[in-house]
Amino acid sequence: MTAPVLAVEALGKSYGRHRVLDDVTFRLAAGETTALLGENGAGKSTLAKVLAGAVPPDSGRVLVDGNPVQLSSPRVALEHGIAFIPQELVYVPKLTVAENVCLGRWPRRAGFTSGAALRRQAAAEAERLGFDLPLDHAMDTLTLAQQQMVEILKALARRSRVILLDEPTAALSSHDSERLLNVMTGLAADGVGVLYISHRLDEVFRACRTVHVLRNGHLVRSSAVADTTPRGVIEDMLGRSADEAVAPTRDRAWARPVLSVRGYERAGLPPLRDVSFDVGEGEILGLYGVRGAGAEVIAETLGGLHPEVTGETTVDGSPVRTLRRPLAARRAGIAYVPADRKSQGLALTLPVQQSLSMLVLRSLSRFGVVARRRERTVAGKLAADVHLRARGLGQLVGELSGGNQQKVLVGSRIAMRPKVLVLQEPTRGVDVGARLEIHRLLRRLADDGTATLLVTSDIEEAVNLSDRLLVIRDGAVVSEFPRPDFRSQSDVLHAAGGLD
Amino acid sequence: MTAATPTLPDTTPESRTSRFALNEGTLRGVILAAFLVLIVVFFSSRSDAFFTSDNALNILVNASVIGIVSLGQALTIISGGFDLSVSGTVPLGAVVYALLLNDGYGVFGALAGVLVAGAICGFVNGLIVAKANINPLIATLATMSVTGGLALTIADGVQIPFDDPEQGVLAEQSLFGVNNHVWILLGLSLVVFVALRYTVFGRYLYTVGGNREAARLAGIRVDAVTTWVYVFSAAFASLAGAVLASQLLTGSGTAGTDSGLQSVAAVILGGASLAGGVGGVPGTLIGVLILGTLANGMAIMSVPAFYQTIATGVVLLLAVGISQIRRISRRGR
Amino acid sequence: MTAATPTLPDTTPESRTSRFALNEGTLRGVILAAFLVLIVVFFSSRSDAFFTSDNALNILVNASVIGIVSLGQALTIISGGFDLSVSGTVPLGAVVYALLLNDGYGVFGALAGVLVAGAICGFVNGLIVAKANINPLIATLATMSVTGGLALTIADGVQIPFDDPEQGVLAEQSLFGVNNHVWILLGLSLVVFVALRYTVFGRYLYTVGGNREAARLAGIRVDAVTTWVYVFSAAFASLAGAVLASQLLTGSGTAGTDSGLQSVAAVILGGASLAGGVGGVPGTLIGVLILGTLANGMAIMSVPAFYQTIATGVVLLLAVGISQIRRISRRGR
Amino acid sequence: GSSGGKSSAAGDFTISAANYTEAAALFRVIHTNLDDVIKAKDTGVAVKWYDNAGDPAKMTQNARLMVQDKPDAIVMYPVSNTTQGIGKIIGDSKIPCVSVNLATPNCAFLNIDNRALGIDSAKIVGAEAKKRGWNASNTTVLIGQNAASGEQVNDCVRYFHSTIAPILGLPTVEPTSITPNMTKVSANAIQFDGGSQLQPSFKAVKNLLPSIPKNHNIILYTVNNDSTVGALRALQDAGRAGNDTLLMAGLGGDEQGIKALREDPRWVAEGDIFVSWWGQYAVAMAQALAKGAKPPAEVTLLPQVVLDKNTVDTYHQPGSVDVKQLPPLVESNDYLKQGGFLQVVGNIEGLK
Ligand SMILES: Nc1ncnc2c1ncn2[C@@H]1O[C@H](COP(=O)(O)OP(=O)(O)OP(=O)(O)O)[C@@H](O)[C@H]1O
Ligand SMILES: Nc1ncnc2c1ncn2[C@@H]1O[C@H](COP(=O)(O)OP(=O)(O)OP(=O)(O)O)[C@@H](O)[C@H]1O
Ligand SMILES: [Mg+2]
Ligand SMILES: [Mg+2]
Repeated sequence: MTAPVLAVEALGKSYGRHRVLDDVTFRLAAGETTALLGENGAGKSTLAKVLAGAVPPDSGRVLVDGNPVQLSSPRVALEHGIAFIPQELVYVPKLTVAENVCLGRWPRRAGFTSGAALRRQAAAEAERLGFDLPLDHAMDTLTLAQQQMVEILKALARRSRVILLDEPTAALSSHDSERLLNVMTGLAADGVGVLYISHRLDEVFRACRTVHVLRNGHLVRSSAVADTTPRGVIEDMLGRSADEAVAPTRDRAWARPVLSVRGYERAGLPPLRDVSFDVGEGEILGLYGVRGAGAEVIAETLGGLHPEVTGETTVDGSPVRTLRRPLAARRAGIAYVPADRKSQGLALTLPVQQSLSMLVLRSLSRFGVVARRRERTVAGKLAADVHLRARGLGQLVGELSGGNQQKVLVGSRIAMRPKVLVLQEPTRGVDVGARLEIHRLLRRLADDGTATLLVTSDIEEAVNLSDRLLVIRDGAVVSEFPRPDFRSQSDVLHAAGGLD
Repeated sequence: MTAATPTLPDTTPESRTSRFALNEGTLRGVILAAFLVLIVVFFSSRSDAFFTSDNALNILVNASVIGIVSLGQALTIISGGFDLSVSGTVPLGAVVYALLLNDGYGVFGALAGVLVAGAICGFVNGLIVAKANINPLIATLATMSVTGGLALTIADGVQIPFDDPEQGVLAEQSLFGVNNHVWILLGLSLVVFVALRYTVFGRYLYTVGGNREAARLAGIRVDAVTTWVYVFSAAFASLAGAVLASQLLTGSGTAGTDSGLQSVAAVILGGASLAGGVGGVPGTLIGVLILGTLANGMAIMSVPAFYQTIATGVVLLLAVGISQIRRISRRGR
Repeated sequence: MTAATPTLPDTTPESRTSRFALNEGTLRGVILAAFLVLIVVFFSSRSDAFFTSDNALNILVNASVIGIVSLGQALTIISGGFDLSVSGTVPLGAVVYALLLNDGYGVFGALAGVLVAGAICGFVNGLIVAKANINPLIATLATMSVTGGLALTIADGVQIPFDDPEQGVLAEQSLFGVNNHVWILLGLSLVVFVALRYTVFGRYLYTVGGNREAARLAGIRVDAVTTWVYVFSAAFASLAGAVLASQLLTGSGTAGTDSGLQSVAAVILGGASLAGGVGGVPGTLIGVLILGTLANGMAIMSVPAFYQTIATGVVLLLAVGISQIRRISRRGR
Repeated sequence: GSSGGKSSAAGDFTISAANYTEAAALFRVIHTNLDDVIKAKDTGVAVKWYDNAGDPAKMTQNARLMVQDKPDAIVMYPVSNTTQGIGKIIGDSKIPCVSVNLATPNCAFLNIDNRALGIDSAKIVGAEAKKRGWNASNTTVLIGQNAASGEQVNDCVRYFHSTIAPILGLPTVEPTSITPNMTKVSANAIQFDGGSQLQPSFKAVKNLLPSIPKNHNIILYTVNNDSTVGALRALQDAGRAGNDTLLMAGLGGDEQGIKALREDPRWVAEGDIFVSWWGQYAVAMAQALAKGAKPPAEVTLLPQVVLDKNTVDTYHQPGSVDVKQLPPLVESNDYLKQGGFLQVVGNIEGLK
């Protein structure tokens, strides 16, 4: 038997006294697609980072083709043919897409390089993998999903022997995810070893051959996908039997509208065309559209990020004069969960407690002085509500795993007890267990009367959680699905234009 | 898909350990303080004149002008900014103070005038940085030129000695034989410490410094917070100018022009990050004291002039380097 | 589920035009250049002595020391760093140059020595910033002290006049009556321009400055790139010191000590961002020229000294402000 | 010289002058006093001013601009010993030039005698200290230099030390071996760098004070009165400035110095260099040069005298710093008469 292309033996890693990886041993064969699963904070990203040379392990060995190697830096890992897409996007904002795709691999001749050759190279890679991206745009003008696609292209374009993908589909629509999974299958057929980290079990069960499960830094299962079931995997992740999935109740009758949007128009890209809708008291309204259709612009507008959008907004019967800035949205009683937690949502230098209380600090203070006990209580409650896994409320947000950061973000907005809750990708990177908990939490808030607008690229989330689902296409509302369920999925996708 | 039970093993928001465990910032502060102690021990072993209460006061007296400036600088740096203009505001404060004293406004009247003058400069800085969105380094480099030039213009290029040499009360010793301006420094330190730790404003500062965009999306008035920060910084610098004038019994348009870089050095040495969102009063004070003690100790030891300059640089590097050793290298910037 | 079609709706039609449209940086450069022209027109209307070829050369001659320093500074700033230590390296270069000349090494020998001395300083800076991971501002503030002190020590605190006053060849006029050091500035500008635009090293620089972590993950030797940047910056500064010494026919340990802030101002004025990843040679040169023209014009108009200081600050603000007007205000920093 | 600058009336004698810095009173008066005289009297002189701002690079720029003015003469107050370069620029232009305080190649040199000031001041202070019984067992001499301004300027403090040390029986040190880098001159003498400024002097002395034995008397002398006053503030703060434990000599003859000499028992001598008149002497010298006078090879002396408490009113109006009369011309500067400007200005002892 030939040596696996990548293997680790007895890997260990600690942050301070916190053991993040403990005695992890596994192997990845050429042409194998393997899934790495685990709850938020289980250590998946850490393992991937160790394999990518981005983080040094404390103990254990890494072997490439059976030979022990020191992956002392990403450069060394790349030289061994290991490419990596990190969970948190890492790109150069001011450079163009083409330059980001070819980062570190500029076409060169005697130290010189040329912009035209670079663009040709990037275009060729994009063409080969079937990605259509605005190659000449600066990276920071792209949407999150586009940026994710660039990152994927960047890694794939390296023609590596091993590719580590850390939740690449968390921010992608099902169309893009599907595309990626196909590319992955193609890569495996060509002998590339793929390590795939995801919280989307359906993807894993469709695209991967083997599965590894991490729990609290221990590898608790390694088996062929065929030998297990989603339920079994979830039990491995949690370390106990999982609850039965409860379809969210939506027995409420249609109630009076809390949020009314009338005639939203936007000339720029993506445009909006006469978008109007209501969200009732206690209703969760889903907006679904393919990337660039305009759904996210609607959410951002309600969050106060698009002063250029015209139209009328009414909250609780009183018109909102202007949504020129986020503060105005907050004052109108709208809480907004932005899509990109790292650049828009969280200050990574703050402790968990202060991040959770960020929006309600005024109400937790007297004469400008924060009542720290009350703050602690409130933050503790929120942390429990969102099922946060942290070492304590004093831990810095930047030290949390990606999924847990997301929970902090959602928690900080829920803290407002808003009349209107606008969510963009609320469970981006959150594990299955916690995802369901967040769904329940959102449902509970709705039952208490919160009007919720949900914008998600995850079709499953959209149909499961929404009381009503609007499909946005080319900036306009094209159809409405009252009470969608999993059977509506393909209809929704059709309406959105993703299946043409 | 199946659901998990709501209780997860270590969802422990109440975990007791974290309150007592050293976090990175505190640890850094402890290391720096140890470094300061090391310097003190070294100089004490070299000179009998060093480790005396008189000399301790000496160091404090010398450090208090830059200390007051550094408190304000700490605010700007924590908020992700930078205030070089204090190099002009300190002399401006000194000149205005001397003028007002000589015009018979009394110490309190003159102080009020100085604070107002400083606040105005700071307000302008704040507007430029927050509203015109100009990089704070270049903005305050420019306003440093303006305020410095103003100081010289007001003084018409000459020094303004206090008409009544008895009016240097800010520099006089009072309670426990400690100079008034040292009390001012301590008082302000306490105020800023409390403000940073326990007030909404302090929280906003750290949030804005940690991630401006996230702060804005959270509905924090980022512009207002930023403007206030510069107002405070300039008011502190202006006050420091009044202290300096009181020490010299003269308002000089050229005194204190090195306070910009000096205060930035002290604040960063004290553990703040130029990226914003990190830093605090204890660290800043330690930073100020390290620099002050070093200057004092070397002068007492009669270290030749140029070697003092070199040694200051080396020790600065050592201090920052040592306090960084334990730092996780994970994030680049 | 089946695969999606590759064409996505939001691949904006404008993406094609962007190659021909003015990008943000170029636009900014054009505005700044226009501003420079405005200044020139203003001074020309005020004084006949201003708009002459002699005076143009004058401005260039005065600007070339800070221009050479600024080219190096641009490299550090683009790479996301900062080099204040040039304030010490310029005098060090000047002193070393004078010493070597007087020791009979000839102009080329002395220049080689100066470049080596500078490169060593820069290498140390680079190690401190890249390996010890110390914030460049504080690191180079410290090494500024060290190199500045070294310059004074080497010169023993006095100036070192050239034994042979004919050895100021770097400052003499040659081709077209233009001074040699102006040619040096122009030559270096061209080299740096090409390096930034068309070489792999240049791309590395923008990448490291734009996002250090992304560069590291892409397998770029971030530490090596960073170190090289500081080596170049210090070598340029050291060379600028030799030019300054040639102008003065004397190596002075106290001349050029303001080049740190001056060069940073010029580079930022020229459109670079302190966050890194942005900036270039044309902007830097325009920045240097704006500052140089301003100083020259005001001196010719006999603007009183203090007003000159104030005016410099105001114009700096105007220049940065105007060039920023079109900037999209969407992101804070 | 060639035709005058544009700003002056036709037929005026035009001068381009660069001051050391306009940001310190000491130097600023050179400019303002001359302006006052020119404004008040019909002198036929027009001066265009530049500001070297204490910066060699700026000075070089100004030298070029002054040459570009094509004036009848140039007056330069250099900022440090980096004068070879400007000497070349000025020399190439063939414009007559006066260099004040620091020598510049191709320029005639107008200066005070720093060495004499230090020596004369030391004699007065030394005599007083000796009378009080100060000696090596109980005295520290504190001298304040300004390294950046070069050797000549610091001659005053070096020769002050070398003169006073033998008077009081302190360890002697060759003046030439007192370098800018030196802090500990001897067991009884400390040097600090006050940069000729108030605050840096205050700070420097504040820091080094503990190294002066508690029982020692202090003798303070620096390169200028700003520096001396800054040091004095630090001594006062530390309670080391008692009337019987401190003696000082000033240098400058400015308001603070003259006032202190009259009122402060510790301030026993003042090197009066009549700085506010330097502009007038420079103009007179420029005119004389333009008329073809040959200046002495070494130096043309500025008026100077070291005053003590008894002689202070010889040259100043009682109770004021206004100069009553200036010391008579001496051999090296007698030729300044040829310029004619001093006669217009008047009030030099023995000159009509
Ligand atoms: N730099 C760090 N300092 C301290 N602790 C860290 C650091 N990085 C990660 N951790 C901790 O390590 C643990 C594992 O994190 P990791 O990011 O590997 O989780 P994950 O399995 O990828 O989770 P997710 O599904 O949420 O992405 C978490 O408890 C996290 O808090
Ligand atoms: N080591 C590698 N790193 C990056 N890309 C690779 C590597 N090896 C192969 N590829 C590219 O990945 C792409 C996907 O593989 P391929 O084109 O063979 O897929 P396919 O079987 O044609 O499937 P489909 O086009 O339907 O997705 C190919 O363009 C291939 O060149
Ligand atoms: Mg992760
Ligand atoms: Mg294939």
